[in-house]
Order: sequence, then C-alpha cells, then structure tokens
Amino acid sequence: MLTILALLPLVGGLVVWFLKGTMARYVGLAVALVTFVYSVVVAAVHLRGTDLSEHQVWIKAFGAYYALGLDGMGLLMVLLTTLLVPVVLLAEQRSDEEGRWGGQVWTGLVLILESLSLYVFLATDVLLFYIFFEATLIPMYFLIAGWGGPKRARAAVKFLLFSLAGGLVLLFSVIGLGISFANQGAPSYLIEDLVKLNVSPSTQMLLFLGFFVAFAVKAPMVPVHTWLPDAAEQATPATSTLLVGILDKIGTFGMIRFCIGLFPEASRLATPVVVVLALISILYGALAAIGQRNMLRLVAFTSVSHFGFMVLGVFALTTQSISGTIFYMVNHGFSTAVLFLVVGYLARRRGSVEITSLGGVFQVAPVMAGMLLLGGLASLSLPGMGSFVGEFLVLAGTWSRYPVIAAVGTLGTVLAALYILIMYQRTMTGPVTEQTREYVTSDATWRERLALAPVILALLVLGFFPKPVLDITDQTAKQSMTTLNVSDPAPTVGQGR
Amino acid sequence: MTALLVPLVTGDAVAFWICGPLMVAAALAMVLFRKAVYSALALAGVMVNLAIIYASQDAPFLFVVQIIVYTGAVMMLFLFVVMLVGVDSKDSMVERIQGHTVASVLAAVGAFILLAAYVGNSLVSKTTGVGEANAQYGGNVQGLAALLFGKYVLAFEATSALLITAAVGAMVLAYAERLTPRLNQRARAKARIAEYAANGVHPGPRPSSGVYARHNAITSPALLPDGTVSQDSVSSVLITRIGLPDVDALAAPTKKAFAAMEAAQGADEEDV
Amino acid sequence: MTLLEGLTPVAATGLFPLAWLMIAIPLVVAGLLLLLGRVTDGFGHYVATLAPIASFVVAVALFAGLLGRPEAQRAVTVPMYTWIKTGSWTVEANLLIDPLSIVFALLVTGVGGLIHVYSIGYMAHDPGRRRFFAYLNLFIAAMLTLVLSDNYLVLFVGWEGVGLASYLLISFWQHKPTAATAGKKAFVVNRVGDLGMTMAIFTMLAMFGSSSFEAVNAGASKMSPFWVTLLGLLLLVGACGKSAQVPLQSWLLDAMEGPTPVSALIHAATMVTAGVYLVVRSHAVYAETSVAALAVAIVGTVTLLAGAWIGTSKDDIKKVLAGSTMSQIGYMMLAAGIGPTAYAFAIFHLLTHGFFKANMFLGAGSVMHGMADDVNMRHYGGLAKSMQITYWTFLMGYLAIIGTPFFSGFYSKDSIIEAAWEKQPVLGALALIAAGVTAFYMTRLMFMTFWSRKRWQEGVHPHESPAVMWVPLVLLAIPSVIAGMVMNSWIGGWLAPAVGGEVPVGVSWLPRVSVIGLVTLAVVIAGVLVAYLVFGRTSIPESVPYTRNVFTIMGRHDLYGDTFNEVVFMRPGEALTRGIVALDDGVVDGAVQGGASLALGLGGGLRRLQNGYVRSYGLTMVIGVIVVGLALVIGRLV
Amino acid sequence: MNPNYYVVLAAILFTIGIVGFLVRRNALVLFMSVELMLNACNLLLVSFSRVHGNLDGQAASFFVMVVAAAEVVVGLSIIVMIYRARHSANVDNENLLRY
Repeated sequence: MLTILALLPLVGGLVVWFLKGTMARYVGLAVALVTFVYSVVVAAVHLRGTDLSEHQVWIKAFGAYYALGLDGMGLLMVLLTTLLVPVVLLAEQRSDEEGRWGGQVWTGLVLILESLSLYVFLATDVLLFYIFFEATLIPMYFLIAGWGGPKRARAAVKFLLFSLAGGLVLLFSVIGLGISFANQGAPSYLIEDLVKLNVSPSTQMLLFLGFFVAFAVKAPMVPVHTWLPDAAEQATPATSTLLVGILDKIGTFGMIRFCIGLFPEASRLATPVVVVLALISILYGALAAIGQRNMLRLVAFTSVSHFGFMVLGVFALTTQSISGTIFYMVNHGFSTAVLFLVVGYLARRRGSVEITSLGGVFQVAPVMAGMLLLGGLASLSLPGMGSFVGEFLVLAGTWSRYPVIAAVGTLGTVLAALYILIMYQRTMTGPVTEQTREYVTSDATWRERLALAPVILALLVLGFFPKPVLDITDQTAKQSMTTLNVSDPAPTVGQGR
Repeated sequence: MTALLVPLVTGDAVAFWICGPLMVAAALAMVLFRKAVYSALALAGVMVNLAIIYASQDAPFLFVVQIIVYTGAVMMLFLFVVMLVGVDSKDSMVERIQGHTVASVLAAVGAFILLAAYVGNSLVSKTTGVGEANAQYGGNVQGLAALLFGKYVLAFEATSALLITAAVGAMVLAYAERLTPRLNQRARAKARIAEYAANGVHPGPRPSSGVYARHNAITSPALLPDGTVSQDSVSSVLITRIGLPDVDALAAPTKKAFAAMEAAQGADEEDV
Repeated sequence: MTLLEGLTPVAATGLFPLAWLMIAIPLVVAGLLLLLGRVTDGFGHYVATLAPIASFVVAVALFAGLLGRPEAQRAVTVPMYTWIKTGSWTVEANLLIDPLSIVFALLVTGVGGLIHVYSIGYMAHDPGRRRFFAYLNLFIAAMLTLVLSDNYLVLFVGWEGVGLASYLLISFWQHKPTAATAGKKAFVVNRVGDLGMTMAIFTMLAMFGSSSFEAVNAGASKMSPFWVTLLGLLLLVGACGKSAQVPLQSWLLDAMEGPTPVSALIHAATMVTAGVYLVVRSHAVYAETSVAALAVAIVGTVTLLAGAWIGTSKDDIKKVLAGSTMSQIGYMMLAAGIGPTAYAFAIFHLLTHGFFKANMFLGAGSVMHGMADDVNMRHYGGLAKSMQITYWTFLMGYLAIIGTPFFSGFYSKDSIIEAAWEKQPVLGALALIAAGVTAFYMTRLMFMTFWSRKRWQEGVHPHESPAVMWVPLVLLAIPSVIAGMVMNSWIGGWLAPAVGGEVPVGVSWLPRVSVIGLVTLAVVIAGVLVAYLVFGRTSIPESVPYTRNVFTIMGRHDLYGDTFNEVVFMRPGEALTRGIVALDDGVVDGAVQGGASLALGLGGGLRRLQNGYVRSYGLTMVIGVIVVGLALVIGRLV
Repeated sequence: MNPNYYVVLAAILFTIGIVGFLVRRNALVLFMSVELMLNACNLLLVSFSRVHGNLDGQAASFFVMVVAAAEVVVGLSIIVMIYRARHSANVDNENLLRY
C-alpha cells in the first residue's frame, strides 16, 4: 500500500511527461489529487491500527532492505506532501513558452519530486532513505534551473553543491554506520536494528555529526543557509514552496528520526551546541529578513528563522518541544506555501517582487492582500493559526528545560512581527503606486483562491483544533524521549489537573 | 648422456632461451625503430616467438591462434593502416614534454620491479604441467573447447557480440561521408569544355603511350603527327622518376632492321 | 489566607453550556462577512450589529443565572474541548463564567453593541463598511475569548486576537501611510508586551504543568520567591503592552489614526483595559510578591501622570482623550497594584471608565462628523449650540471623568485615591495631583470644543449627527452618570469572591465623606478653575502658539516616547539589520563564494598538469598504478 | 622449467610496452605497445595455466586475444579517422585533450 502511494505520482509524472499543454496540466493535477485522496485513505488505515510496513531484502551484502513504514511524524509529512503538491500544481500553471522546457515537464518533475519525497518520509531503512534523500536533488535541481529568474542556473548549482556536500558527509556516516553495525553481527540498515547499535561515544559522535551536518544544510541553519535565499529568489515561487515546504522538512525530519533515534547519547551531548546554533538561526534569520528588499528572499529568511525554532524544539529534548516541532513543521509548510504562492501571484502580474516595486496593492487586489496577510500572520505565529501551537510548544518545552535560551528565542517572535508587517505595510498598504495600478490589474482569480483555500483552512483548523494531530505527533515525540532515555522536567510546583 | 640431460634441458627450456632473448630484442626494436613499418614487423617477430613459447608450453591451440589471428590478422591490419597512414612518416625522437622520457623510463623500471617482485612473490616453483588437463578430453583443443562451450559459454557469446559490434563500429568510424554530389558523365564533359574555353586545356583524353615495334611500355612516349614527342602521353610521375626515354633509341632497332631489310632487298634486285 | 482562595468552579448547568454562543456568534458573522464579500455589502452591517447584541443577551441571561446562585457557586466552568494535549500538559479550551468575567462580558457586548449601532451612522459612506464591521465582530469575539477563558493560554489567544483586530482597525484606512504605520506600531509594541505574556505562560507550564487559573492560583503560594516575582513582572510586561502603560505606551496615541468608533471601543473601553483584567486575574501571584505588586502600582502611577501630562498639551481631540485613557488606565493599574483591597476598585473604575470614555470618544466622533473630519480643537469652538445632544452627552462624560460628586467617575476614582493613600502615600499623593490635572485638561477640552468662540474653518457647517449616532450617545451617557451610584455598594461584594478581595462593609450609594475625598474634590475644583482662567477668559489661537514652557513642549512630543524608542531601539535595530544583511552577503555567503574561488584557483593550478598530452596522462596513470601497487605491497608487508 | 623465468620475461616485455607507450608519439606504435603488453599478460596466463595444471588460463588468454582483436579494429579505425581529419597520427599534435 505504501509502495503504491509512493509510486503513484512517479508513474503519473512519467505519463504527464509525454502529454502536451493543458492536457498535461489536468492529468498532473488529477494524479496529485488522487495521490492526496489515497494518502488520506492510507492515513485512515494506519490510524486504525493496521501495520502497513513493507519489508524486502534489497542488497543482502550490505544488509539493505526495501523497507517502508509509517509513524506519526512520517504520516504527517506524507500528508503535508500530498496536500501541497496539488495546491502548487493548481496555483502555478506553467505555459510552454516560459521555461527552458515545456510546461508538461514542469508538472512531471513536480510529481516525480513528490514521489521521491514520499519515499524519503516512508523509508525505514537508512540506506534506502539516503538514496532517496539524494535523489530528490535531481528533480529539484531541474526545477530551479529550468524556470525562474535570470540567475537561476547559478542558484541551482549553489543549491546542488550545498546539498551534495551535505549528502556526502551523510554518506560517510551512513557507510560508517553500516560498518559499525556489521562489526557487531549481521549487517543491517534497518532502523529497528540500528537502534541496538552499541559503539563508543566518540564513534557515535562522529556518526551523529555526519547526519547532523547534512540535515543542517537541508534545514537550512545558519551558517550553511546561503543557498536558500538565492534559490528562493531565482526559482519560481511554486518551486520555492516545494523546496521550503517539503524538502527542507527532511532536515528536521531526519534530525528527529535519525540523529535522535540512532544516536541518543551523542544527541544529548551535542545539545548545548546545537541549541545555541538554533538560537543564532532564529535571530539571524529574522534580522536578515527585516533587511531584505526582495519578498521571496524575505520569505526565505523567515524560513531560516523558523527552522531555527524547529531545531531548537528537537534538541530541547522534551516531549512537548519535539511534538511541537513536528506540528510546526506541518504548519510551516502551509504558511510558507501561502506566502510564496501569493508573492508568486503578484510576481506574475507585476513581474517583480522587489518590495519597492509594489505599493498599495490592497486597494486594487484586496483578496490577494488578505491572503498574504493571513499567510504572514501564520508566519508570525498568531494564536488561532496552527503555527502558533507549534511555535508555542517548542518555546514552552524549551523553557521548561532552558529558560534563558527560550527567553532569547522568544525575541524571534517580536522580530517576526516586524518583518511580516513591514513587508505587508510597504507593499500592500499606503497609496496605490502607479506601477501597481498599471500591472496589478486583477485580483486573485478563482483558481488562485481555490489553490490556497485548503491551505489556509488547514492552518485555521490546526490552530483551533490541534489535538488530533498533536496526538499523532506525541507518538513520535514520546518514542524519541524513550530512545533518548530522558524524561520531561517535572512541574516544579505541584501537579496541575 | 641423454638421461642426464633431460632434467636439465627440456624442450621448453630450449625454446625459452632461444625465443626469449629474441622477443626482448624484437620488442626493444619495436620501441626504438623510428619508422612505424619496422616497428610493426618487429612486433610481428615478437608474436611469432611468443607463439613458439606457447607451443613449448603445451598450448598448441594458442600457438595456432597466435600465429593465425595475431600475427596473421591483427598485425597485417596494422600494416595496412601503416601503409594507409603514411609509410614515410618518421617519429622525431626529440621529446617535447620536459623530462618525460626520463620519467617514463623511471616509471617503467619501477613498474618492472614491482611486477617482478609482486607476481614473483606469489610463485610456486613446482610446475604441475597441463599434460593431464590436455589429456582429459583427448587433447588441448578439445579441452579448451569444453571450457569455452561449457564453463565460459556466456563469456564466449559475449565476445561474439563484442566482435560484431567492433566490426560495425569500425565500419561506421572508417566510413567517410561524401561531402559533394557525385559528378556524372555529363557534368564532367561540361567541366572539361568549360576548362577548355577558359584556359585552352585540351578537352579530350590524353594520348596513350607510344607503341613501337619493340616497345609498348607505359614509359614510351607517343609521337605527334609532326614527329615530336607528346609530353602528355607519359605519366608525369614516371617522367620525374626515370625521365623520358630517348625516342630515337626506342625506334633505333626497328630502323636498323628496316635498313638491313632494304639492304637485303637491294642485294636481291642486284641478284635479279 | 482565605483571601487567596478564589471560587472553586462548578460544572455548568442550565443556560451556562450555551456560553460559547457569545463568542461564536460574532466570530461566525465576521467570517461570513469576510468570505462572502460584496454579496453582503448591502445588509452586512445590520447582521454585524445584531451579533454583539445577541451576545449581550446571552451575557445578561448568564448574569442573571449567576445572580441566582449562592455566592459560593458563582463560578461556572463550561467545558468545550481539549485544545492542546501533549506530554503531560493539557490545555482545555474551557470558558469560565464568574463574577469578574461576566461583568467584563457585559461591558464588552453592551458597549460594543452600542458602538456597532453608532458605526452604522459613522461609517455610512465608507466603501469598506462591510470589512469594518467584520473586523469589529472579530474584535468582539476575541475580546470575549480573552475574558471568558479559564486559563492563560486561551486567554492569550483572545489577547492576540484583539491585538489583530486592533491592528486591522487602526490601519483600516490603510491607504493613509500614517494609519498603516500606526497599526504596525501597535502590533509590534504589543508583541513586545506579549514577550512577557508568553514567558509568563511558559513559566506556568513549567511550574504547574498547566496554565489554568485554578492551577496557578493554587500553586502560586508554593513557588520560590524568585520565580513568583519573575512571573509577576512578566505578567506586568504583558499588561503594559496591551494597556499602553509606560514604557510601552507609545502606540496608543498613534492608534487614534483608526476610525473613531474603534478608538472608543478598543482603545478606550475594552481592549486597553485587558491589562488590568490580567493583573486582577493573577491576584494570587501578586499576593505572593510585594515587589511585583509594587512595580504594578508604580507603572500605573507613572502612566497616569504621563497620560494626564500629554492630555494637557495636545490639540487633537482624540489624542487628548487617548492621553486621558492612558491616565485612567494608570489609575486602574495603580489600584490593581495596591492589592486585594483595591482590586474591586480597579474593575469598578474600569467599568465606569468604559462607559464615560466610550461616551466621550463617540461624542468626539460626532463632533468630527460635524466638522468634516477635522480633529484639531483649535478649529472648533462654540459647538455647544450647534450640536446640542452631543454636547449634553459629552458634558455627562466630562463631569464623570473629573470626579464630580454623584457621577460615576467620582465613586471609582476617589476609592482608588483613598486606597492608594492608605497603602502607598507617595503614589496616593501623585494620583491626587493627577486628578487635578485631569480636571484641567478635560476642562480645556470642553472650552476649546464647546464653549469658546467659533474658530471654524471655511466651508464647515457643524450639524447634529443622525439619530443612529446620538441614540448610543444618550444610552452611554446614562450609565456615565448613574453607574457609580448603582454599583458602588454592590461591586465590591460581587467581585470579592472572584478576585480574592474582602467584602466591603458599610458602602452605599452615598459617597463616603473622608479627608482625602474632600482634598481630592478641592484639587479637582482647582484644576477646573485654572483651566477656566487660562482658556475660558482669553481667546484661543487658531494656530499652535509658540511656547517655551518645557512641560508643554514635552507634552506635545508625547514626552519623547517615540524619540526614545527611535534612539534606543529603532536606530540600533536598523543598524543591526543592515549589519546582518551585509554580514550575510559579505562574510557568510562570501565564505561560500571564496570557497568557490579557491576551488577555481586550485583547479587552475592542477590544470597545468593537464597539459593535454595523452602520453602525459598515460605516465600519470602508470605512476598511479605503481603507487597503488606499492601501497598494496607495503600493506601486505605490514 | 622454473616458471619464474616466464614471469620475468613477461615483466620485461610488459615494461618495454610501457616505455613504448609513454615515449612514442605515433598513435600506431602506441597501439603496438599496448598489444605488446597484452601479449605479455597472455604469456603469464599461459605459464600459470601450466603451473596450476588446468586450462582456464589458456581460455582466458584466448579471450584476451579476442578482445584485443576487437580493440585493434576499433582503435585502428579511429586512427584512420583522425588521420583523415588531421593528416597526422601524432598523438602530441596540438595536445588535443587540453581543449
């Protein structure tokens, strides 16, 4: 069942590749929707307690398996992926003229990317995970290099080099992991086997570092973040949505599943350093976002800041913060999708997303401005938006262990208000500038509204009724805590109800 | 005497000590000759000697293959190409890359030491001999056949595919595409007339070589009606290489014969 | 101590399970108005006006329900659903109906309803009227969430919700850059306050594993002194942000950029008082920490002085009222900081202030409506005749705020000054002086607006506003007058169980005669007299007169609050931002680019080896083979 | 007879092949050097076949010859092509691989 889920978009993507024009669009969208519906079915089956994991020997000598499985976090990531892809396909429709290749190639690449990402989230074998982790770079590279701004080729190469460098370090660790485990008995790359790994702390630390560096590049943490603003600026907003919304999540996803899951002791040891790094990311990203002049770059830097929160949550090592991180990952996917796609709508009309090139958009396109504001509010974690619950739990969980760190991190929320509102004020409010009146002639079309409606709805629903999802994230969080052999700081005073 | 000699000097030892030095010498010659043709011939020499060593090592099949395939086919192919590409070209022995020769020789020596030490290290001094193995299927050829069509049949089939591919590849590579349309007779005639109109070049075929009573070699020039020699009737290459034969000299014997005949006739008339 | 134990909430019965309707109705209406778009342009504002009225009806019913219960059962928890549950923390989205919250709900829905009605007239010609009403309803819903929640985290949702509504409404006329900036400023300053609020909630979760009022009230006494003081101070920071208390006061004056009904509802009557509500709600915390309580009182006193000061020197009628609002909230904070004896007074003043300040703001709106949206009082004058209803209702508000005996402000403010005098004489004295200043600036306002000669600009023809606008004015003027008398004897006893105060004895509708009361009255009369001498007898110049009076200059510049923020936070912040961007482009990305250049240089060096000669490559290969072979040999030897 | 002699002989031949490959510039001679090296290997194969007393070495040697033949055919045709284009079989000309 999981294999079908993961392969569905791949097959669809290949079929779409050979279609033309609007036909390709519709088929692509249909495939994405079918995948989404199917993923919901899978989720339902999984939540009813059916074990869906699959297990086949793949390379016996290495102990590699074709093993897929679902856990709470994986399930949410899968749903995030399958929801965002149709949204993106609906929001951005590439005509044949604009890119380097035809529009159907774009649709095909997006679907292929979806398939590979699903594999990443489903794989329960480290080697399998690694393969797909690297494989996602291929369609993403072409998506960046094929469509977007004039310097996109450069941005694509930068993205690829950063990711490959991270991936290489990861490969060393993966190999090292395999060897270390093989030395203890039969080789195996299955996560369930690898957790029994018993190596010296220094070895564990080395392996941990390899994984962490790769995920830090992916997530992007300061100082290895510089590829993201460039990529986001040059790629199309839809690509950026997929990049930040799904691919970058692999970073934090990997930290929870692999860094903590496989190297609990090293994770505990590395916590102080990582937490400080995360803090730097939060503040640095936010400050840099305030200073940006390009909306896409701005959104990219907000993501740097938000990923700082996520990493902080992971390494605060409390149930609440880890659970909050996973929850935040989902909602951050939605909120950046709204921001990127609305900016994309604007870019389509105006042809530029420099902040200075817009002004007073609210008066000509109130719906678009409203959607941008909603996305922005989600980004600054306004209560009522799902992202608030995530960010709050991250910080509250951190506070229960490191109050000072959390206090500094909370500053990031003030900066978030600044960067979002300054951007909103400069572009959407004030008198309508001439260029805006000339270029932004229409408000969001029905298609554009329809694309974002489910995302905004999801943000609101998750903001007000987060409990069902939090129950799912708690599974993973609790499991991580068990692996770590760490317990939450107990309430200092009495026990609440 | 023979009984003593047998363990000391066997057939293979003889072959080795004769062919070995020859092979080394030929190989060195191959490297040192400046003309590719000589190199090719030297290499052929190496191969023939090698074939003999095979024979002395109880590998008659390889002996034959070495001669027929290697020396006969491969080396001849080399020679063809050498002829095609320029027999005359000589390698200049002046090295253009700084220190390359020295470095090469040093590297080669290093490789030699390494090879000898490394391969030699794994040697055993006892030789089993392949006689028994040869005998198993009733002969070396049968034994090899059993291997090739049994154990290594897949590899064998693969080599057949390889060979076909190589043949096709060679044809594709060596095929020179025609860049201009082929001229037909009409076009040629036209061109010729045009040339005549422009430069006064004779449009017709060149005169054939001269035919003399006792000479019709291609070097003999034809005579024009006025009795002068036609330069066009002999290939210019031949003219430069051996020069034009003296027409009078060619005609001289006939003239002499005529003169004799006339003299004899005169005598007869006198007799009559 | 019995004082610290609040009521133990009981399960909801009867009408109480319907409490959620109060929040849901305006929320749904707001959502519909925003989603359906132009379809609702024609009737949307009527629907939106009905929503808070419906909520008001529910609130009245619940209030009646509470009245009908024995005192010990006047706290009802209405369970709704579990909002967040992770690890050992559970946050229920429950509603708490107790004396404190229901009073607040009545104020919000009652005043809110009237302001909606007023807005029908005020916004009649605005193209964005539907959006305006949607935001107003959103505000009502958020505010009710704030006051009805039974734990701090859900309270925080409402807290931020009203912040959002405030942002949207301040920058409602967003085509004006000043309005957009003011809205942003309000939101950001509030966010700074929220730092304190969120950290306070973190502390609660870390300490008690819960953020419910019940758990915090129960656990506060067991906290270490350090933590309980910190918690108190953090909550104070939150309250400062929302209630525009020094040092986070600067946004309130700018917030007057919003439409006047907004100023009345959000920036006078309800939202800005949320800080007071928060402090009163957290009475158990402040009972444990005299330091934090004192800090609350000091902040309140400083603000009440600063607000009054600003009020004396502004010419913009709304800014005068805004300064006055700051000042009055300062009184409430002072009361809240004094301790259990004065909690009820804080809420009492909050309610009366809600009535008379909303009344005056709407009156100011009515004046502006008649004066072609001019807000400069120097262009007013003599309006008492041309706008009679507005004048009389405004006069009621005026008499209430300066503390005329038997008017509502008199009861509430005098109680605070008295209580302060008893507990903290210094603060009490300052509050007393501020009462005089209040009288001064309000009288100044009255002179400049209603009483002196006409200074109207060309083409301005003042006229009375339509009935839809003056009816709310009248309805608000009534409680401005009588609320004090009605509630004076009742409010203390009513709130006592919820705020942990003691039931006062011997209070009736008659004002108590005390020394402090008389002194206060004298000071107020002095303030009025001074204002009469300054403004009543001389003509008021139409342009801003030059002055060397340092007090006036500072007041005109909002006591340099913005300048301070700019110099201390904005400039360094901007520099830091620029620095970070430069750092990112230059150093971090520069390192990446530098790495790329290094690789290129290295490649250039290596390229010399790649000379293109096949044989050279061959040599390299052979050498490589030898090296590998040697390595193997050595490896075997070792 | 001691197989070491064959090994040394093969090594000598192989070395000469290397030298030829490295110092000569005529592509044809380069090829011949490669052939020489292949032959040296064949010699080793056959010798070891005899040492171990089975025919697999000879079979391998046979395969080497086949592959060598294929290689020569393709290689020579490439040389012919190059010659046709550049009128030279000198591998040093214009140090081609540089560009």
